Amino acid sequence: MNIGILLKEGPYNHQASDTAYKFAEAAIKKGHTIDAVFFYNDGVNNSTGNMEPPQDDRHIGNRWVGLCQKNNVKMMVCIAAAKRRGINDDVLIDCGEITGLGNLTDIAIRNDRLVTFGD
Amino acid sequence: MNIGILLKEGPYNHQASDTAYKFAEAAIKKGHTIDAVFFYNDGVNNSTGNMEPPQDDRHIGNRWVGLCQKNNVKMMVCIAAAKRRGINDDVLIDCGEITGLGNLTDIAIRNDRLVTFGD
Amino acid sequence: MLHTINKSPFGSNSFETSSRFFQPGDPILFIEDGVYTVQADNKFSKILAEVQQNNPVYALSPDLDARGIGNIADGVTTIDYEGFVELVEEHQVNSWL
Amino acid sequence: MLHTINKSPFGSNSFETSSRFFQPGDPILFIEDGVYTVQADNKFSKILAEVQQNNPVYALSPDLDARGIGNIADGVTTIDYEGFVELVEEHQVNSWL
Amino acid sequence: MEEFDDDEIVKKIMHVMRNAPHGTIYTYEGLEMILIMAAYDQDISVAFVDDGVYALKKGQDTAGIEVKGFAKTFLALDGYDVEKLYVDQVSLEERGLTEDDLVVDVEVISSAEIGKMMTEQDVVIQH
Amino acid sequence: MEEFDDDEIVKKIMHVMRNAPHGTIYTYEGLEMILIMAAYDQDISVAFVDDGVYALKKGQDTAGIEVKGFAKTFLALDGYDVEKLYVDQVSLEERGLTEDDLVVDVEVISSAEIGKMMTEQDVVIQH
Repeated sequence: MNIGILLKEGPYNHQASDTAYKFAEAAIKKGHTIDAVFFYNDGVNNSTGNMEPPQDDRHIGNRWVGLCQKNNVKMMVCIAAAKRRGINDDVLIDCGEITGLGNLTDIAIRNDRLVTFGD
Repeated sequence: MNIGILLKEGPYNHQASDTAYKFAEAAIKKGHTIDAVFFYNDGVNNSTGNMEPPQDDRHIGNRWVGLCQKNNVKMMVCIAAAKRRGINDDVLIDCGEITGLGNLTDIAIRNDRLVTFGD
Repeated sequence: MLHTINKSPFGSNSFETSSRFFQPGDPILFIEDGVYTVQADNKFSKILAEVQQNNPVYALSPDLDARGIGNIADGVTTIDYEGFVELVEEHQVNSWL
Repeated sequence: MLHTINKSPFGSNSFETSSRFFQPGDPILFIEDGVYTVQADNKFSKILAEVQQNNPVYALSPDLDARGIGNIADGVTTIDYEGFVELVEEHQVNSWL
Repeated sequence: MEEFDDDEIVKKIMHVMRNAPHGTIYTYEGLEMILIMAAYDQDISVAFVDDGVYALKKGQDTAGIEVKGFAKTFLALDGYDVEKLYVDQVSLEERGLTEDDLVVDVEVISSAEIGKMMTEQDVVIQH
Repeated sequence: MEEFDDDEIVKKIMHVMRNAPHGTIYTYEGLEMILIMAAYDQDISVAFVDDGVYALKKGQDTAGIEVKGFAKTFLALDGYDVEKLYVDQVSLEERGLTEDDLVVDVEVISSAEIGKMMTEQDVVIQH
C-alpha cells in the first residue's frame, strides 16, 4: 500500500513528529511504501539541518534524513509555510525539498492513504 | 516600571508572538522599560533572521529587531531550547543573544514584572 | 493578581480550571481566542456571570474586533493594549496558557 | 473510517466533539495524550463506555507505557505502531487534532 | 509537479476547520491549502466544526492585532468551484450563532450527517 | 550573567505545570527551567494542576515512543532545595489518582489554597 504523511507540528515541542516517524518506520517494516512526508504549518521546522539535541536524546532531523536515504521517502516542505517561519535552502536537511501545496495535492491523489499528524 | 517578557510560542503559528509585541509597544509608549524578551520553548523560533512573510503581512523578526534597536530591549534566546530546534548564531536576528536560563532568572529577579505569552 | 486567559472556552478547559483559583478581587483579562468567553449568550455565560460576582472582568478590544464579537456580556470592560499595560502596572500577572 | 484522537480529554474537547461524528463500526484509536481517555475510572469512563457500544476502541501501547497507564477500561484493545499500520490498511484515516 | 498519470482520478477530499481564527494560523493556512487543491479538479468539501465556525463570523476586523484577516477569502471559494461548505449545527448553536452571523452561504447540518460524509471521503484533513 | 546587584533579593516564584508529559515538551522544558532557577536561591514552589499531575505518575516508561523520560527528575528537586510541591486535589481526583500514584511526596491541597499562594508570588510562570 502507498501512504503519504502530512506533518503539522515542529520537532521536540509536540509528539506529533515522533509519532509520524514511528508510524512511517512500522509501515515500511510491514512492506508498505511511504511516498512522502509533507511538512506544513510549524511542521516545516522539522526540515532544518541545524538541530543539535542533547547527546542522549533522539535527533529528529537525522531520523527524517535516514528515512529518506534508506527508504526513498520524499521530504517535502511547503514553501509558503516555510518562508514565513525562516526555513530556506540554506538550512534545509539533506533530502529536503521546498515545494508547493500542489505537491501535497498530488500526494493525496496518488496514494492509498494520507495520514495526518499534528496537535 | 521595569518589565520582562517570556515568550513561549513561535511566530505566525500562534498569536502569542503578536500579543507580546503589541504589549511591549504599548508599555514603552506609556514610559515603561521593557528589559528583555526571553524566547523559550518554540518561542526560540522568533529569533531566526530568515523569515520572509508575504509582503502584505507583518514581519515578526524585523519587529523584534526594531524593538531592540530603538528601545534597547534585549532579545534573549534560551540555548538549550534553541539547539534542539536548530536555532544558532548562523541564523540569529540582529540583536539576538543565545544564552542560558540563568539570564531568565535574572530577568525575573530584577524586574517589577515578568509577563508570559504562550499557548 | 491579574489572570489572563487566551484560549477559547469551547476547545480548552483553561477558563473553567483557572476560575477555581481566582481570589476575590483578582482582575480577569481575556485575550486572543479567550475573548470568545465574553460573547453574550453562549454556553459559558453562566460561569462568567458567577465569576463576575467576585472579580472584575476585562476583554481586549483589538481581539474582540478581530473576531467580530460585538455583542458582549454585561459588565465586561473592554480595553486596548494600553489598558492591558495599566492592569499590569497594578498587579503581578498569572498567564493561564 | 479510522478516527485517531491525540489530546487529553481533560484539556481539550477533541474526544467529546469527535464522538458526535463517529459512525457505527468506525474504529477509534487513542494516541499520544489521547490515551488518558482510556485510563480506568476517570471522569470520561462513562462517555467512553457509550462509544464502545458502537465502536471498537484501541489505544497505542507505547503511549500508555510512556504515561504509566496500566489500568485501562474494559474492552479497549492495546496495539503497537504495527497495529496502528494494520488499522490504516483497513480504513481511511481521520486524525482529530 | 508530477507527470499527469493522475489526470483523471477525482478524489473526495474533506477539509475540517476546527480552530478559531487568529489565535492560531491553522484556519488561515488551511484555507491556503484548500485554494490550491481546488485548482486540481478534485471533489472538495469543507466542514466547519467547533470553533471552526468562528472563522466565518461576519464583521471581523484584524487591524488592531496586526494579523492578516481572511474571512472574506471564504467568499472566493465559490469562484474556485468549492461549493460544499457544511457547518455543524451543534457547534453553531453552542456559540449562540445563527446562519445570519456568517459571511458565506453554508449548509447547516447535523454532526451525524457530516460524520456520514466523512466516511465517504478518500481523504480527510483537519486544520 | 548580570553583576550581582540582585545578590540579596529573594523572590517568590511559582511554576505551574498544567500539561500532560510527552504529548508536548512544556513540562520537560519547565522542569529544566526550575532546576536552573533553583541554583539562584529564590523561593521556588511548583504547583501541579490539571494534566500537570500526570507528570508525577509512577511507572512511566518512554522507551517505546523514543522520547526522553523525566518523571524521576522530580525526585532530584529536593536536592536543589525545591521542596514546595503542591498538587491540586480536584485535578488529582478527576483523574482517578491518589497520592500513592505519584513518584514524589507532595502536598495535596485545594484550588483555593493554591490560588491564595499565587497571589503572594512575585512571579508565576505557567508551563
